[in-house]
Amino acid sequence: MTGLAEGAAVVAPAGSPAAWAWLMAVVPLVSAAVLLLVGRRLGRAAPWVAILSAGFSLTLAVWAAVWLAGREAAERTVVHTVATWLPAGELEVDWAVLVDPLAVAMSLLVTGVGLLIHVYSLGYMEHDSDIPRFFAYLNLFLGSMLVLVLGESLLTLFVGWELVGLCSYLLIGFWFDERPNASAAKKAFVINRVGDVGFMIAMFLLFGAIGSLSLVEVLPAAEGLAGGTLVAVGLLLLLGATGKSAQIPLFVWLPDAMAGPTPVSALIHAATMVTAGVYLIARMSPLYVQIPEIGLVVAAVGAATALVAALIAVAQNDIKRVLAYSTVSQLGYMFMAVGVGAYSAGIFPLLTHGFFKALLFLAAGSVMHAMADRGDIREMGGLLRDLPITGGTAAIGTLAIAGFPLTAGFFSKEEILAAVADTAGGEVILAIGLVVALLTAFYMARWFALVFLGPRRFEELDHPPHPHESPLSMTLPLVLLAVASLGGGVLNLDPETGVLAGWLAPSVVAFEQTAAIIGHGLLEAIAIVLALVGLAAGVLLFRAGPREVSASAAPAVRFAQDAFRVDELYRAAIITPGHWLAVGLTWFDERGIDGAVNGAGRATSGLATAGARLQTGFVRSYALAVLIGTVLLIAGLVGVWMAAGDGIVLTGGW
Amino acid sequence: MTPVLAQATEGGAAELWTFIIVGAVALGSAFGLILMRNAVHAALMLVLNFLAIAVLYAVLQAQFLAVIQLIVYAGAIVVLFLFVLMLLGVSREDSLTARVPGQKTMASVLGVLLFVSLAAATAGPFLGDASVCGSEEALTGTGDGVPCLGLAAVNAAEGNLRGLGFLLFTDYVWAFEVTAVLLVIAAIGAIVLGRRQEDPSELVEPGSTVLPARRGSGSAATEPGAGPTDADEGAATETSEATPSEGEERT
Amino acid sequence: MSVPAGYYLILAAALFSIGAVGVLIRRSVIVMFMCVELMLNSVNLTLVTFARINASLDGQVLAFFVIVVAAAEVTVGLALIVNLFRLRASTDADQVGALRA
Amino acid sequence: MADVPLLTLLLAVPAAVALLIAVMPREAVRPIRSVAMAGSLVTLGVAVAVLAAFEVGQPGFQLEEEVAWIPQWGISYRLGVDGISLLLVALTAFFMPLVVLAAWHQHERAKGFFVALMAMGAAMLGVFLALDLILFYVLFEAMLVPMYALIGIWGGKQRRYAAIKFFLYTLVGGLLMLVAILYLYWSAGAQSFDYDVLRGLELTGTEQLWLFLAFFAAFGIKVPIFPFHTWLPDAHTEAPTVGSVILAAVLLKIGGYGFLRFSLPYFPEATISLAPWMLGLGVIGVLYGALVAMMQRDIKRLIAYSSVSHLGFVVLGAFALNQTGAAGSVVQMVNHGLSTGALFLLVGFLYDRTHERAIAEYSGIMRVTPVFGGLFLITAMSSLALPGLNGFTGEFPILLGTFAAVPLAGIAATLGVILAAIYLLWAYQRMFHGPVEGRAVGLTDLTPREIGVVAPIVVLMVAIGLYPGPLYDRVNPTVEVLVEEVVAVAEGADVATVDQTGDPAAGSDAPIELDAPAGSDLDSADDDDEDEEVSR
Repeated sequence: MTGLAEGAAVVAPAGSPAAWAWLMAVVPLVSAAVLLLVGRRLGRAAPWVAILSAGFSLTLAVWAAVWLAGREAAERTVVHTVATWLPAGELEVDWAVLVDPLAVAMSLLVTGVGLLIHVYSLGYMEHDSDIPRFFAYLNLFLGSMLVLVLGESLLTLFVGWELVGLCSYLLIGFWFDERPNASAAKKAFVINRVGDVGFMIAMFLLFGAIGSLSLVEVLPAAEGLAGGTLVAVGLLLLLGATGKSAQIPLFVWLPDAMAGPTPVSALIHAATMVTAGVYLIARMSPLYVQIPEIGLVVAAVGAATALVAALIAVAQNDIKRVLAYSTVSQLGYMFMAVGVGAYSAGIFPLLTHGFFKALLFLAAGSVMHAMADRGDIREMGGLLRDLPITGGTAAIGTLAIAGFPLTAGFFSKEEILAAVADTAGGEVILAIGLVVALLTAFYMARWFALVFLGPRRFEELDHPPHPHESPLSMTLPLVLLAVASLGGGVLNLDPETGVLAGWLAPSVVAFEQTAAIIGHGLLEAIAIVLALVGLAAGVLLFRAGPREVSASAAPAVRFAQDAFRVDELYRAAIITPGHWLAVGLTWFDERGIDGAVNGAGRATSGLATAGARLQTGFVRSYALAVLIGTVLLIAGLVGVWMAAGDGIVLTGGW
Repeated sequence: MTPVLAQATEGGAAELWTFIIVGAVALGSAFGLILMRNAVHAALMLVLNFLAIAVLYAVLQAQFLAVIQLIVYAGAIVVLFLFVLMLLGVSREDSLTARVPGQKTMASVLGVLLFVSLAAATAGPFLGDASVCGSEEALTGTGDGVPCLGLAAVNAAEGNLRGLGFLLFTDYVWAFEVTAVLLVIAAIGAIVLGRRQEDPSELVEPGSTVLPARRGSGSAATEPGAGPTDADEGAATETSEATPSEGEERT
Repeated sequence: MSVPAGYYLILAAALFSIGAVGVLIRRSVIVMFMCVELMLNSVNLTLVTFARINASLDGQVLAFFVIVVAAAEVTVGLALIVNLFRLRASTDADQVGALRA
Repeated sequence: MADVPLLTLLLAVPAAVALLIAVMPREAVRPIRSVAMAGSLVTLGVAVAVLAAFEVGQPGFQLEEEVAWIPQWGISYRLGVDGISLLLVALTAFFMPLVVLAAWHQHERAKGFFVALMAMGAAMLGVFLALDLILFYVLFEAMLVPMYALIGIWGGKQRRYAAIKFFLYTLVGGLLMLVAILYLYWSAGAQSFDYDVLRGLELTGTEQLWLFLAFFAAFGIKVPIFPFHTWLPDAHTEAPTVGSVILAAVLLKIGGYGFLRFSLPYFPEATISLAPWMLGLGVIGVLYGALVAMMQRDIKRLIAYSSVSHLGFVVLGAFALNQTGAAGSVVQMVNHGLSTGALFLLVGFLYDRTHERAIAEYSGIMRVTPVFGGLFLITAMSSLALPGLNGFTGEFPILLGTFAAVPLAGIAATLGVILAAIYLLWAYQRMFHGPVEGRAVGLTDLTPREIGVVAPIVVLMVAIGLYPGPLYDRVNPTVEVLVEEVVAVAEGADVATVDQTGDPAAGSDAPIELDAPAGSDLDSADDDDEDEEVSR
């Protein structure tokens, strides 16, 4: 079992990086605030404030990693409480930091890729009018992601969870002048919120059962939970994860998120934020390991998403949307891994994917930068000659993502497939995994071929851009990421004995083999063959430019291009009925309740006017009324006397 | 006291007959009053009614009241009515059509109802033989009904007038004084209401026969109240005499 | 055979009712006013009858006061009617509808 | 410092200032508003003194003051503050200077305006401090007059309709409550309207039910709870900016406060039997308010309906009958006051510039006025309970408590969080994003004064969001005692009349005999004056 599961959390010794770890998150947050408040006055220095704070976080992360590595495996789960946060009645939640191998690995990825993208943004956002605001949001994101990753209790994790949602809202809608960007941002936030509701309800259940939300208490108590709660929490956390990591059913926001600047897509929608879902499930491994059937559900969701996204990616024509669907697909892979219980095998691709997907996005950014922000790959082609570095690094990225042997992608994908193959009931998922491997290689090769190879189609455009290589500040990160994509495999050559597996042991539950659907060697061979076939097909087919779609295939391609019309489905199934419900309620509110209230008002005034009509103004009708009164009175008196039986004694004793 | 009156009060057949005749006259004149189209005729009917009641007073041994009735009511009040009638010249036919539908039928039904209940309320116990004032059943208390002793004895002692006077100035002296004051106030009231704004243009040289045309009031003096003048023409001529309301609250 | 006091009371009641009806029916204010006088008289008659029944002059004193008050009332009433006439140039009770709601 | 009658001072200062302004000449606008500002700042100072003097761990009433007001009927002028009312008093005092600053350029009948404002402050503070039911009722109704004036005189086009609707709605509720109070008074037999005396009554189940419903009428309308909410949007759209801010920030809290102060402790059995219904109404309020808010074309109506939704959460927290929920609802009342108060202030500034409230008329404001856009975004985020800002610190415990009480209600209410995001961001997007068009063209950004009004609120929002500890430390003890008491009834234990005033040993507990000078003109005078001169 892992350190946390046995409750072996150690209080951080004073002065140790773990004790300062919370600064890792706070410094970027503070610098974001500073940039937002006085950014404009800082002028050119603004980006550097952001870069410095990102650098500071990276150094602190590295220091923590080194420090943690120095400790024995058992004592690598270190907790440091900064302050009490929410002492609401029975709920006790503190601002506390959990520094353990998983958290440190994630923070390294976040700060590392983050810093590179900060540097990249220097060049990319050069002529943008609102630089301080952009870098403030980037820093805000960095801080929030670190809060998420380092959070000691589920609630602090949730704080980071929603704050990154806010940052993605702000960054997707960064160029809010165009309406589509703004609505894409809103769509992202709302759909993330749907996922967050699942997360919150899971927290309620856990708090109800365990009485605390701090991971140090929740994870050890995971075994004791009742079956029903476990299943419910498992599914709800899955719902939360699908929201954040763009899995079925909540993946529709990621493709639209491409409306944001490319560095944002690279950092948030490829490397870091979208992996939060995988991190959450990995973090809750002690819980998921109790419910293997729910694990299979997670894996199934991952496989389905991977397949669907891969199919859609094949038909996309925008340089960034292909990558977006590719991200969704690769995340599906990671869900498959953590689903079947291979948590370290899930985190490994998380890191490698972070490298090569960020690389691909930055390359795409560099291409768009050169092509005056045009994104349609059908109008590109032959850019290798004009953008050698970008082209080269993009090639490495493509090979890595396709799982070309010895690249980082190869190792991570192979481990996932191996883990799935060793899980009972994983046959279908394995098959899908292999198909997706082929598709991935194919659409990435297509992407590469259309952009960098073949005839230079952009020259026939009315005023053709003349592409030139991006400045060093953009190409340097590309090169670094390319190196990481190639060398990344070193991190975890073998699922059991790899460096990463060992490193993550205290944080996540180890993988138990429950079946052997296919031998690892054979599996590896098949994977390599599929990768090569996919790559070759992609390059050969699209080297000469985009291919005409045959009449019979046209509807299928159109369906794929429209992303299986999932958006329209949601609009019809949820948005329109919701709209009409709201309209109905508003009508009910204005006519119904208000109607009743005003009705009461009108009724009283109606009564009043009716009463007033009695005042005819004729003196004689008043006299008549008086007369009626007198007659009734006297008749009454007479009646009373009669009843009294003593007749009318007027004269007698009164 | 005239012998006829004295004789009538002794009871016996004479009283019955006088009651029947005078009662009929009173009722007839009352109906006349409410049914006559012409207001002046109605006033005359009223006079007749007052006379009949005066006789009844006499029969009921209230001789002083009978005289007062004649002087005050028949003499002064009705004359005043006639005077006003003539002054305002409203002796034209007063159409009986009431504005409020069903007013007449409703009124008469109510009148009957009122009559029945009043009669039952007041006259109930006094219909028996003993109630014949001065009759021996009353004195011996044998007949049914409430005995009516009659005022013979009382009047006999000092006479009706002296008895009344005596009472007036002992038990009811305060009431008497108050009524005196009341009369004075009434007189002043009538003068004030009757006052007209002394408008210089209206000063009439003594002896000229032409009445100055009242400013804006459509010289009411000559204009016969031809038929029911519609309300707005009348209302429009808000004559200056209407006492201007002092410092009316600005709304 | 003489008249029991009750007959006078019935007569008075009749006169009173006729007066009341008169007030309701007639549209001319003056006639209404006369009917009121008639009603007052019928009340006087009742008072006098009871004075006789109870063999005390109090009834008559009261009737006397009623007459005095009636006189005062007539003076003021008629003055009002004259004023009314100046305002509306008519004595029709229905013209005076200012109180209409 | 201990013997200074802080609570009476807290009440007397704004009332005295209102009186002072009332006698100042009408055209002296500048001195009037500076007196008003000085008065509100002094009140804030006194409030800070109260906060300082408040012992944190104590559940019972503190800083009590009691003076016999009408001894024949057992009515006394008794003030006290405990965990529940402390924060709301602080919130009111906090808002008064801001509101005065926001109304700095109020020239149209400025004198009446500031008199109403100050009187409003005094009445609101009084309501939260009153520990005598009649004093509570008098101040509960006294608040109506200045608010009615604020909406009726300085309001928008349909102000008369909105003012009357607001007035009648609250008045009817108040009268039903009065009936209940009188019933309590007679059934008490102790001839006293004192809070503790009437609290320890042995009431039968049906009695409690009817009395609860009577109190519910008054507080339900004030919250406002679902069917009785239609006065709020009209009152908000027609009220002047400052009126809306006070209405949203403080006035609506009296409903929630009333439930916790009166309904729960006085009628435990009825509370327990009606709790599911109240949770249902709360959930409806949350979802209904949010759904209808989406459809509003006028930004102020949208925020008004968002208030209905947020205060639905407060009701949920109060009737979840567990400590987390109740503590959450008290803090949520403060949070809602801050976020919605700020929203109305910002919308008010926009309205001052364009006199236009329709959302569709604006586009791209963020580009033209970034500061305004930024502040609005932060406030909107706080309003939709983004963690890290104050909204979340109130809403999460409430949802937790509600889920613990009735899981289904908890889940349904959590959906409200999504709807909140939808209607707020949708409105934000339509007004602030997109190309610069419509009324957004030529907008001037916030002036330093305006920023000065909203800045303290935003700072407080972030502070409470990151560190709500101090708030909860003060609320938890009182709420713990309250919930234990109500729950104890549920488990059949008889109503142990918990000695509310804490053990007598704790120093300053004996009610401080006010050394009132002859005729105690200070406090009783200002109570009556402030009612009477306001209505002039």
